[in-house]
Amino acid sequence: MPDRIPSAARSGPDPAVILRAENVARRFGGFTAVDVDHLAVRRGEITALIGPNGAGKSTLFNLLTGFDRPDAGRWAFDGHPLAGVPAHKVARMGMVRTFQLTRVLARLTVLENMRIAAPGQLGERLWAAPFSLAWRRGERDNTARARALLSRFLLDGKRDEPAGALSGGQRKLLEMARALMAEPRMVMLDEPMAGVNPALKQSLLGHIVSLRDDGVSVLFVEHDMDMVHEISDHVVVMAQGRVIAEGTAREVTQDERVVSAYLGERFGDDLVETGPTPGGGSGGR
Amino acid sequence: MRLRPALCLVLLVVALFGAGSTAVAAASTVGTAALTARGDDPETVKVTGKLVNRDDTGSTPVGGGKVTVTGASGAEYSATSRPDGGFSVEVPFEVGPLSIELDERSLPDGVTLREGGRNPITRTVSGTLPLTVTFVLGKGDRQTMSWADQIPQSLFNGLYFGLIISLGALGLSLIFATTRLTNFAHGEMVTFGALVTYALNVTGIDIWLAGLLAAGLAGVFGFAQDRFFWRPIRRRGTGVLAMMIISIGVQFILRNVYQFFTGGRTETYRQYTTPEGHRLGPITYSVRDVVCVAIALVLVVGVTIALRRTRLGRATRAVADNAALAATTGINVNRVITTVWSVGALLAATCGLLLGFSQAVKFDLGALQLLVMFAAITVGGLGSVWGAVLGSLLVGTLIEMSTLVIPSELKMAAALFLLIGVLLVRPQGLLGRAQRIG
Amino acid sequence: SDGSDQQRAAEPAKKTQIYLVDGNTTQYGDEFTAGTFDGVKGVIPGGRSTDEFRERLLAADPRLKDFAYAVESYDSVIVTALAAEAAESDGAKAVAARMRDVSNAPGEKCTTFAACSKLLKDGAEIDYDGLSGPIDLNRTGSPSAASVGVFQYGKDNTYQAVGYETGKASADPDPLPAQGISGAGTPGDGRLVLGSLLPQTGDLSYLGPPMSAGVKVAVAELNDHGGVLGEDVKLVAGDSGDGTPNIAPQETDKLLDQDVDVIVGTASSSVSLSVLDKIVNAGVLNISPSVTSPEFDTFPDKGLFFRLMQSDALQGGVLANTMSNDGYTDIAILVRQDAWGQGLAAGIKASFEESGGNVVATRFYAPDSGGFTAEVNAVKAADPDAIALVGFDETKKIVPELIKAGLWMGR
Amino acid sequence: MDILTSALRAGFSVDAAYFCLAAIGLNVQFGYAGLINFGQAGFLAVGAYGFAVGSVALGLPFFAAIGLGLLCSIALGLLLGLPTLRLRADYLAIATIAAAEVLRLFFGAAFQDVFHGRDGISGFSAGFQAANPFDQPFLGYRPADLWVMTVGWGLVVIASVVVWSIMRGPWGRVLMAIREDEEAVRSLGKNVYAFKMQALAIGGLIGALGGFVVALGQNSVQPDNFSFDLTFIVCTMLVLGGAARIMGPVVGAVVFWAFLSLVSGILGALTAGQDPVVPAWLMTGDQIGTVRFVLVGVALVLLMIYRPQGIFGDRKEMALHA
Amino acid sequence: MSTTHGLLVAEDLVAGYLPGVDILKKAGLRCDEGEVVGIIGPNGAGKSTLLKALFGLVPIRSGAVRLRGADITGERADSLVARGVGFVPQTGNVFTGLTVEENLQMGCYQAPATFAERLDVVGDLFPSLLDRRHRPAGSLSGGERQMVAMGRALMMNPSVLLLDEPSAGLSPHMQDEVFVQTRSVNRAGVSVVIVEQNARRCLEICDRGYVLDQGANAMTATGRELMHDPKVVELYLGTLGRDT
Ligand SMILES: Nc1ncnc2c1ncn2[C@@H]1O[C@H](COP(=O)(O)OP(=O)(O)OP(=O)(O)O)[C@@H](O)[C@H]1O
Ligand SMILES: Nc1ncnc2c1ncn2[C@@H]1O[C@H](COP(=O)(O)OP(=O)(O)OP(=O)(O)O)[C@@H](O)[C@H]1O
Ligand SMILES: CC(C)C[C@H](N)C(=O)O
Ligand SMILES: [Mg+2]
Ligand SMILES: [Mg+2]
Repeated sequence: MPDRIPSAARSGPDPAVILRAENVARRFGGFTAVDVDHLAVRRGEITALIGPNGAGKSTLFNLLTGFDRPDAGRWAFDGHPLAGVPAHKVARMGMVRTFQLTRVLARLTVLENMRIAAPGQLGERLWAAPFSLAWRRGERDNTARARALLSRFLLDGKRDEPAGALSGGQRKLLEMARALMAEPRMVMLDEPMAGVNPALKQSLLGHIVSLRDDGVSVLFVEHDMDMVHEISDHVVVMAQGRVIAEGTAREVTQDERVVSAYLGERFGDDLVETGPTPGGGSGGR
Repeated sequence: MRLRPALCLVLLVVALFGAGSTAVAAASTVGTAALTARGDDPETVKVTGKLVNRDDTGSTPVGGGKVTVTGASGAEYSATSRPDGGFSVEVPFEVGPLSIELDERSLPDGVTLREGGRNPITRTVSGTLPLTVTFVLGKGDRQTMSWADQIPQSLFNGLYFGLIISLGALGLSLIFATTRLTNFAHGEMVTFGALVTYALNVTGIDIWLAGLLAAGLAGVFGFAQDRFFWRPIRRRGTGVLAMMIISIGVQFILRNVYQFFTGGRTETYRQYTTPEGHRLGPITYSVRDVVCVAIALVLVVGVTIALRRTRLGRATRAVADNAALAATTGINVNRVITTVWSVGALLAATCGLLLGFSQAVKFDLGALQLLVMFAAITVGGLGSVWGAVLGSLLVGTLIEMSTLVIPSELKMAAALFLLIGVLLVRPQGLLGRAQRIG
Repeated sequence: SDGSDQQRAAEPAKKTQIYLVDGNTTQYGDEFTAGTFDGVKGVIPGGRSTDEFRERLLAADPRLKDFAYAVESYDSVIVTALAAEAAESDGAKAVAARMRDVSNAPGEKCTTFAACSKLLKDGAEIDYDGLSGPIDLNRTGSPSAASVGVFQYGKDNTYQAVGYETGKASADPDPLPAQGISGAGTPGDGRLVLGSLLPQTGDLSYLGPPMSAGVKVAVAELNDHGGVLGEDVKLVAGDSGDGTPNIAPQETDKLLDQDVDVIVGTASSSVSLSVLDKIVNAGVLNISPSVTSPEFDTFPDKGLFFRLMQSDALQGGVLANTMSNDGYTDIAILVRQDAWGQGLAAGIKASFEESGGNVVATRFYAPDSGGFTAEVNAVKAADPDAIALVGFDETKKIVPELIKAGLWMGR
Repeated sequence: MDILTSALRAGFSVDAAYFCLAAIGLNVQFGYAGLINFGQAGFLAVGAYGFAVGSVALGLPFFAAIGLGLLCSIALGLLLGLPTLRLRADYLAIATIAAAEVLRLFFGAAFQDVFHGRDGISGFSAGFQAANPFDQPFLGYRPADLWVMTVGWGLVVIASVVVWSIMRGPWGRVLMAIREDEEAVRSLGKNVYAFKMQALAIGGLIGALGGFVVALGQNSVQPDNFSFDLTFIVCTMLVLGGAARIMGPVVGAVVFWAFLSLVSGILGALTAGQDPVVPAWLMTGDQIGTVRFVLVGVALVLLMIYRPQGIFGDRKEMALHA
Repeated sequence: MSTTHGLLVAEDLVAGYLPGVDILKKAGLRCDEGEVVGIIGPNGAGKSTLLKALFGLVPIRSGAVRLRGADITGERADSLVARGVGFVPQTGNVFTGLTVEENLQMGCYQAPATFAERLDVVGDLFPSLLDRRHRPAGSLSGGERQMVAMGRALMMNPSVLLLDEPSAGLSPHMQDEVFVQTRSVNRAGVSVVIVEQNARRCLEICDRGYVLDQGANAMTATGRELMHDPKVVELYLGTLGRDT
């Protein structure tokens, strides 16, 4: 059960909580997609957000990061209220997100994709842009940092190729690396592993864990319960726009409501109890 | 190193501008050359006019009216109007104002000077042009309309225009929906209908048959255009932007070919170009308008219903929704697109041949309407069929009605403002669907 | 013959007389149902061409239907050629300086190039009187006297003259300083090169053939008589695209690039205004057979611009006179919005109101706006007795709307 | 031979220069930032009219009038950008066309004592020409044109250098990223709206410079100069040269004009004389104007089919985008 | 494996999207009557491309595809549908602007008369679709969309069904549902080729599995065998959640 700390967003920053949302609601026509009474993401932890399809997870991400506007509610990042703050300012404050469907900058090289994410670049000011002296140094530093990150994500070999030439999994990797390049204090990953090959997925988990170890808070959406079990410190379960359960991965997977709404009765069982019929289904009609 | 020549050029241009800034632009004033007397003046000046009485019974020439001209020197000359109302007084030439007076007592019973009508009228002798005077007689028979009186007629004209345009907009919208092509050459399909109809009509073929043939030919043209031009281009994997620019090229080609053959003249059909107006309450219409509306309505309603009800219509909507997926459900996407092109061209040509009645036939007939059609489908929501129709009616009405408020030269601007206004409030157009981010 | 055309309006049609002007008085022939234009009147400034001259025009271009402005085009060429002979140079400024001398008294009157150039060679002063009239250019480069023809259409939609009015301009107006010839100008290469800038396309394209024919006939005549300055005159053709002012500037460049000394054209005032500055800045003489806007009387043309038409104060006056002599008291003016339309509308309005009549509506339209229902309805709301339709080719689009709105004279 | 040299001369004419500036501006907006601005004609119009009204109606000195034109174009950028930059690409295209047309109609019909209606303003370049250092024709160009060309091509060079210098750095990178995917860029903390606005304004400003060159070159401005067709042709030039390449618009404009002149030169030669190569019933000299645009259309279509990336573009990049 | 005529056989396919870039480099596949065949492999291996090539949506440069022995290489999608091949693409697999019912109608586009009859069959499989038949498919949740997509493919009563990642992005419950449904469709006599990243679940229901890597076949065996092959586990399946 979510613990109720009324008006926490107003009563000053709670050092343990990096992101706090209260009564955030979003309706599309008559349909309520998100109606979250209370949500708190703890600093320096990996929090998983799970829930059935259409539960409102992505919509909540959009709301929290300023890509969509809620009909009601308050939410604060690191003590700063975020209502009405546009998406790019949210990102600049240190809360950086990725998208469920990757959004790489196809005709820019992988390295450019990384460099663009660096915060506070002087050369992005129009008046400074023509004078390379003003930004050349910062550019050099950013390139070094980008290459370090790329090698961590096994992409350094691809750095001069256009990002549009990457395969699906590599795009997922680039999307994550780019988010880190923005020096976030909190990353929000929307199904970073959906459609990623299981073996690759496993190797990516290490990166997420090491992020946390670097002091970055992580909130991620995922349908792969193995992964949730493996790396999450805390799990929030949403259904029909509301938070229905919270706790550790083990706790929530035992919650009845979570099982019926999300995991299903067959969860963990072998699907084909009898095994495949040898020689194929000669038993047509 | 590479910058140095550039720097020199900057300095050069700055220096040159400096020199240029000493410029003083001369303001031109517009004056009217007055026609006044010159040395070789003629002997006499004629003062002429015609007396006509206007009241509820119509206009009747007034004979027997006495007109007196008084010169600057005080000399008087007079004449009486003939039975046809005309009068003419010849006075010796003298520089200075002439005062011309109508003797109201000489007018027949019931004929009076209209309130506010000038009498006497003063005119200055100018050159050798005869002087005329206009005496305004009778109560008048003008039936002026107030601003509000004009609304029904404007509304009618706007809806009429919008309906005709919707034929073109529908084709444009269908082609956009199924191929994502913003077809800048669509206006030329509109012109095609009018031109072919005209060409057949002048050879003596009855206009309706000519129109039918033109629409049919346009259908064939649309079919051929897609089958032998656009389809191979699509097969090459050409992007939508490149296709859009290709359509601009096609527009150039067609428009100039039309101009080549018509020489840029405005032409009129040989039949039904000048129909008589009929009145229905506050609205004037002609039988031809009714026929045009009927044709347009049948086509618009027919096409929209066909899109809903028929198998091909459903296929079209499916291709418009997601062409790649449509192929996997067993739809022959290319055939659907070719059909859409044929139907779109046919609709456009019909739009053109109907427009040809009211706007005459010229090589840029359709090109002038392209922006109207774009505004219509954008206001309605790109890709939405009903949106195209609704948008056309709205834009057409606005173009006509706006002239009640703003100068008519700016009537197109009104429609375009509507477009920008709608997009401000609904970026996806009135009937368009919003896209979801993230 | 045509179904709905024959049906009568429910109420008796009120006769609204239509008047056309120089931009749209043309032979409509079978472009409209027979009888449509029956009784419509129109005015065109300029002289009438003799039958003999028409033959020559037809020999040059057998397809001619219309002969408007052919004589002025012809005279434009002849008078410049004579000025060049008189100046003994083809340099534009030298020619411009002699334009008045060869067209005005004093001097021996002559009416053909052959006769005039012979007189010049004999050292005499001449006063060329052309086919279009006495010409007599004043100090701002317009003719001092000009005539305006009044025409009426018959059942076959073609017009016949019903009379000519001749108006004389005021005492020679003083030119502005910017209208004087300055500097010596280029000496010239001894060969007179003429550029024609006439409407091959656009809203006046129906005038292109007669005007070009006039120029061609004139050039042929010059060259038949030994050319100018002993050299054959060269003619370069350009399109003025009248009605769409963005064609002419480039065509003008084309002519200027071919080192023309004189440009004959353009047909319409608005297009002429868009290129005149460029032409006179290039030091080239410009003579227009047909522009009538009052703006040219004061245009800072460096003394290089001439025309064979008087300002529309005259045409407007004649039209207003015609309307008032026909007994109309409450008229409307439907005007193409450009320099010519505005000038002419102002002329009509001023004259008609001065005579005591009322102008109940003046409605401007943009010629490229497709349909004209709104404009026609605005005029209809004022219910005038007569309408002056000041337009070019788009008239063909307006006429049907007027008929439908019941504003056309009963047929 | 004559035809070739005159084609070459046309390639560097005043017209080529102003189209070139318009294309450079469009390159910033469309080539780099991906904004389909079909209203570039509007920026030229505002620049030209600002300058013309400044000199004629307000009697401002040359530089002040230029400044007025530039200010107006920036104002247009802001005014146009505020409502439209949030729109999807295809809607933006139509909205910008609409805005440019509204401007053209406005200049053609409103405040006629200032804008002089459809006939436009003329007679403001005497002072500029008075400062003309050229007094002899050179390479067949007239002195007046030489002067405008010097200024025009000078501006082209300056604009190209400026565009090059701002595009090679982080600012240009953000612009190109926006072209690819603006949501992604927003998620990385960039104010996409501000960048788009800057691109629109800079592109418009360069377009306005083109407007000055038109005004000076033609000694007049008319609303119809700034019709939809202008934007079309500018677009064509950009695509012809290659979008998002510094030299793309420059080469595109030069080649386009040279081609146009070459075509009319050849057609002229074919139809000239008493016994022309092309019989008169097929085509007369009067029809060169239309025929050459037919050929331009054909060339444009063929180019886009067989080399959609233009002269300088990269085919692979086009494929990635599609 | 024997190469006697299978139901759907692809041999040595070379195919790609752009000229000069081959995505499939001699990949092959075989599906016998009544089989469920799974394809797994890393991202970008060309799995979707293989399905699309079978279905005539990607130009084939060399190699052959045969259906019941007849050559169908490069045949257009619509005529394959007429031959009884159904395909559910990986992405964009519903007509968002059309209602659920219209989506299903599109399934029997080529044989509209069978609509009522087939709707009963599909309605039995996915009862929740019938409740939503008049809603636009764009308003459905991800899982329901997958059901619509599969339902539409079944409407045409295919003999072979090609499924591209039918479970991607679905909740665990829905994922299980998809696999169970696939199996029951198969029991009803439809042969299935299924591409999956949820490889374990996929292999659980497969008769045979293929591993595709870099556009070529890396391995073929029964589903169970692949699932327990240590090399497959290491390279493609990972050990997450399984302490083998
Ligand atoms: N722009 C929109 N318009 C209408 N409905 C929307 C919109 N965006 C989201 N929805 C609806 O809101 C609900 C929540 O969607 P959301 O994408 O947040 O779900 P989710 O939890 O992320 O699901 P998944 O696990 O499938 O990604 C869905 O029913 C969806 O249809
Ligand atoms: N439309 C396309 N145009 C060009 N290249 C493409 C296209 N679609 C896919 N590719 C490329 O083809 C390769 C194989 O793609 P494919 O979609 O077949 O992979 P996959 O095995 O299905 O991967 P995933 O598991 O991520 O879906 C990838 O390198 C991809 O970049
Ligand atoms: C040829 C004429 C219709 C031109 C008109 N007189 C004008 O000055 O514009
Ligand atoms: Mg989601
Ligand atoms: Mg795939």
